[in-house]
Amino acid sequence: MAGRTLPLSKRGFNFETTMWVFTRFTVVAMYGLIIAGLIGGLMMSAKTGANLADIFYWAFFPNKAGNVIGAYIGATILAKLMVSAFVLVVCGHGVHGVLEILDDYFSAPRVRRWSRNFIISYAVVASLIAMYVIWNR
Amino acid sequence: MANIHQFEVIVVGGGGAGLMAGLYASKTAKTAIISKMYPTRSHTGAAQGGISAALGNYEEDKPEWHMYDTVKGSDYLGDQDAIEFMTNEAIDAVLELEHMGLPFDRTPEGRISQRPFGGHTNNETGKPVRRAAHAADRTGHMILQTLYQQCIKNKVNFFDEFQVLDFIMTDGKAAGVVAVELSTGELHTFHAKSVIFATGGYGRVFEVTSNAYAYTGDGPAILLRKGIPLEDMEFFQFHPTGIYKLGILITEGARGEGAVLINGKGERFMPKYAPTVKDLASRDVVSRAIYTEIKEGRGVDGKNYVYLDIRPETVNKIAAEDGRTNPDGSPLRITGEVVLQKIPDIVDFCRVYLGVDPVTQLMPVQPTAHYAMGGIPTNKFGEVVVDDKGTIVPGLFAAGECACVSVHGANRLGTNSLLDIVVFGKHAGLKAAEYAASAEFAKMPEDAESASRSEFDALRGGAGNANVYDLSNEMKNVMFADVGIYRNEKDMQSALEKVRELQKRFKDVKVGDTGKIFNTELLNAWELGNLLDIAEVVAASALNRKESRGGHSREDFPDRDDANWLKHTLITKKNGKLEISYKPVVITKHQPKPRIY
Amino acid sequence: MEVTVKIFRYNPEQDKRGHYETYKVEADENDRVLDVLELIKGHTDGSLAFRRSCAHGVCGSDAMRINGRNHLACKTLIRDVGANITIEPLLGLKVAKDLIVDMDPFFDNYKKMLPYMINDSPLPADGKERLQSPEQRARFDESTKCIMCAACTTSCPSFWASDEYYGPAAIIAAHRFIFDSRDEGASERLQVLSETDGVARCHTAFNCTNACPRDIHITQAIGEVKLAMVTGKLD
Amino acid sequence: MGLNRNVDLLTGLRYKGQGPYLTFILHRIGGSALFIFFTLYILTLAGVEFAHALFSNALVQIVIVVLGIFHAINGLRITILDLFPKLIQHYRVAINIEWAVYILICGFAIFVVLRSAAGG
Ligand SMILES: Cc1cc2nc3c(=O)[nH]c(=O)nc-3n(C[C@H](O)[C@H](O)[C@H](O)COP(=O)(O)OP(=O)(O)OC[C@H]3O[C@@H](n4cnc5c(N)ncnc54)[C@H](O)[C@@H]3O)c2cc1C
Ligand code: HEM
Ligand code: SF4
Ligand code: F3S
Ligand code: FES
Repeated sequence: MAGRTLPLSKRGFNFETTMWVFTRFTVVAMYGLIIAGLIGGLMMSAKTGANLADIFYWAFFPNKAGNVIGAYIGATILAKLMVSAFVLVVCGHGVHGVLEILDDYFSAPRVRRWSRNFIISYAVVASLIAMYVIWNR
Repeated sequence: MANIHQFEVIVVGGGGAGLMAGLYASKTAKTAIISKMYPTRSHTGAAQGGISAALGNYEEDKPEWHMYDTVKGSDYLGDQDAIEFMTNEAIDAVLELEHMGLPFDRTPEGRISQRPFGGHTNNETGKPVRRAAHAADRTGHMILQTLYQQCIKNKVNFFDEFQVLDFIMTDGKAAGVVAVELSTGELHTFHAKSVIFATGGYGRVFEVTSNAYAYTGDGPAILLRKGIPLEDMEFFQFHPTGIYKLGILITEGARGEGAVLINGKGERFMPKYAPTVKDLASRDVVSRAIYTEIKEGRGVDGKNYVYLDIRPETVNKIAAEDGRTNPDGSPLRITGEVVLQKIPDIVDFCRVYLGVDPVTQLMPVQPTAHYAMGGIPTNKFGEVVVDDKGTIVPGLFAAGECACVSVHGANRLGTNSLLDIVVFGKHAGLKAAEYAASAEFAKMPEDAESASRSEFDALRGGAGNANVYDLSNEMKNVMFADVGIYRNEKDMQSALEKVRELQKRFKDVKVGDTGKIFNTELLNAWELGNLLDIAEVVAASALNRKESRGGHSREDFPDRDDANWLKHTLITKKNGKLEISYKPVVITKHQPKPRIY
Repeated sequence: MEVTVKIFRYNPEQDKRGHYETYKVEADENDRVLDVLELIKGHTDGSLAFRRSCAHGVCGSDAMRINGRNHLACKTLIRDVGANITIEPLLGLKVAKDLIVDMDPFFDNYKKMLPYMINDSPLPADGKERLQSPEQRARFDESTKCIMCAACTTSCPSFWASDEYYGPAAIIAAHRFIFDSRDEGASERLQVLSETDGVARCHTAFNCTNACPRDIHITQAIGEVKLAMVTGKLD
Repeated sequence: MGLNRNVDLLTGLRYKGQGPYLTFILHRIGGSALFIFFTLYILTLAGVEFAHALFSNALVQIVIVVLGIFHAINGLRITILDLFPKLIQHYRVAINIEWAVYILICGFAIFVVLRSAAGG
């Protein structure tokens, strides 16, 4: 009566399963990045003397001019990398989340194909814009 | 007509017996199962305790002992050739269920677990033996599910929610059935070579019953109207432990796990009535004991119930007194967790319906109408036998609770019914397919549906104001009070008259719903007609049998009378009149002797 | 006590859409909602249609919406729901008449799960039972309790959205076999369940678990199936 | 034959699914809101004026905070339970803890937003 384990090809590990894992993975990643961001923010608040609340505020609501984070983005390559990672992860997560919702309501194969195409194009366009902005400022 | 179907074998009923029959018949013949409910809703699913087979997984056990116990349990009215056949097939039947995937509970060695049950004994020591193979307290549910699953696997045809109304016979041979499709109200004709009835019991003729609303005796009533006799209808089993007032069953398995019965004075009373096996005596004995306690004023608060006690402290105390042991020989000891694990559903019922927690409180119980020993007479291959000479109706079969083989005689042992449906369901299926392979389709009359249609029209067009609900309650009350556990001439006579009066009033019944789609009012009325026919037959058979035997206990004839009554009753209805004849009991190995537990 | 019961009525042969009707009946607080329905059918309006059989919560016939939530009418007592009761048919299945819904899609989804033992290996040489330890048996005990009443599936928001979703009851049926040590069909079932209309449609809304009259931890079972797809572990 | 099976949104929302169902609904609303927020975020980064104006509105900010934080905390709960299905049995406890944490964090965040709105 030994333990039973199915090989990878036989356990139904397909697109849906992958995305399920991906969503859980992005949760961990997002929390990781948020915590890293907060620590970074805290360190910066120590440097700039800005208070904690300001840091939180500017971290989550971008401001075109005089944005603390905006300024911070330009600061180091590391920060740029982190923000890019965050945007990509959020984009993947959010975009798939919307796909989930669409899949719930529309089950005709044709509609599902279209929602998938739409969602993927959205992800690509949004990521491109974000990457361009982050790396060109 | 448009709705005509043709199958070689038609099974009426999707319970354990019907599914088993359908499964086996479909291996070689074109088969369909017709059921008035989705098959998984059949009452087999309510069976709790277990299915018996002398597997001997805990302790020594033999099919011969199982046979003897069944014969004795039947109060020597069971046909011993059929009983021997069944108990010999039991082991393979249970193993086959396991191979089909049935999730039996397990012993530490990984084998099928078994528990003691009323009337199952080691013939040498007289002590209870563990013979009931079980899956928690939902063995019947698992059997039903497993068989339904096998039918899906084997692509058996189902007509779900089709209610059979009529059986068609041409030149004394089965030709098919007529059924109504509940979702449309359309009639359908099913042309067949073999027809197997497996419609279950008719406990709904009684007020307090463990039986489902669907237990309205459709099969036996349909055949009775076709002039086919019914056998041993006076024998109806009252299960000792039904939940007070509701009749919901508390399995004998509870007593198998050590629970005991307590009267209103807080005394354990079963040792008085069955010194050896005590609370595990067979059902008729325990039901009568409870009733006697109540009659003599020892019910709880002077009411008509007693307590069932499975609180670990009581069980452990009494098990020590009785010297009961676990399979490994250590003294029997239980805890609250054991109760929860062994009878989870019972605990749930008590909590939901009574607000009582069996682990810490007493369960109020009273005997409840439970099982029809009588029914459509068959031989051990499920062929319907119409007289004492073994004459069969070609192409007509019956199996399960609606049939009377007779393996249960005057009193069924717990767990033998699930065995009955599996074993005889299978053989009825095999025989029906075998018959179909060689027979031609009997001719279907031009308008086979006319009889059913006029029955329905009569109900819809009824003149009077008789109310189905009230008529049915009146019938149930009188049957439970006067043709119940204890019976006597005077009460049964008046019950019979009452039932006949109800039959007259039933002619005036008015069904208000004139629609076709799911006209449940019409169907309930039709079912009441069946119940009344069955009630009449039960009362008349009981009145006729002037002795006490098994489930049939008469105050005016308290003893068993082998000289005059060691025979089966056959009752037929010809031109509105009941006629009774008899059939000898098959006795092979065990001569009747007094029945003491 | 007097109980006021508001019941959804729909007669397909006359009505274009459903309406509610209110009845007042005398009932005991320990009566089942089913008893009240029987009483109304018996005395007030015989045409009221609903399914029932066992009357004690083991056959799965009478799942319906009672006071806005799925229950078995025979397992719900008046004392649990109070003197004002609203009874409606299950959601997400076609209403055929009054409280009766079309169950066919539900059973069709069940059948897609290959709900039967798959094991082509030879039987034990002694012809006896396949061995299974009590622990292995306990692994899938929960999901064997299902009576296919559909209370879970018809409470699931994903199923409301589209009946292509197999639904929690079907997943429970699959779970029953996937984790049975004697079964060899887990792979096929997982492949089916990993499709878009499989477990991916479950967003752990827990309505199913709350609706289940057999107290099956449905969401947990679905979670176990999801994880089995990722890890392949079946114990 | 028969009534259509469609369950409209309102009927669905009226189903008495209790706490856990509510978290599902809020999670979904939160996720959708965050998705819109994310779109706007990108547009803001790209310098689109209208998106930026929206962001400066305190009300919008509060909506985002309320929904977004709920989504994040509930999402963490979902993830933990998903990865350890044995824990799902205790979902009611988990959800209670989640609410407690949520109210704390959300309260703080609203305070921050209001303070900035008042001060900025
Ligand atoms: C509460 C309870 C507990 C029990 N516990 C045990 C136990 O522990 N051990 C044991 O051995 N026995 C037990 N029994 C007895 C046993 O369960 C039944 O006798 C047995 O299951 C009957 O099976 P069946 O196939 O004959 O009938 P059922 O399973 O009831 O099937 C009847 C079928 O016939 C169909 N039907 C009926 N009328 C029509 C019609 N007119 N047209 C079409 N279809 C129709 C129904 O839809 C149903 O599918 C118990 C019984 C009860 C009530
Ligand atoms: C720390 C932050 C976040 C966490 C922990 C988180 C967690 C989760 C989880 C676990 C799910 C899956 C729910 C399920 O399958 O039932 C989910 C779904 C979703 N998430 Fe997030 N998420 C976060 C941030 C975001 C962001 C930033 C967005 C938007 C861009 C987003 C959009 C969505 C959407 C649209 C869904 C689908 C909702 C649904 O199916 O009902 N999430 N989230
Ligand atoms: S899982 Fe529970 S609610 Fe769902 S069908 Fe089975 S018994 Fe009913
Ligand atoms: S309600 Fe539905 S979403 Fe999942 S947890 Fe139950 S199946
Ligand atoms: S009538 Fe059987 S579950 Fe309610």
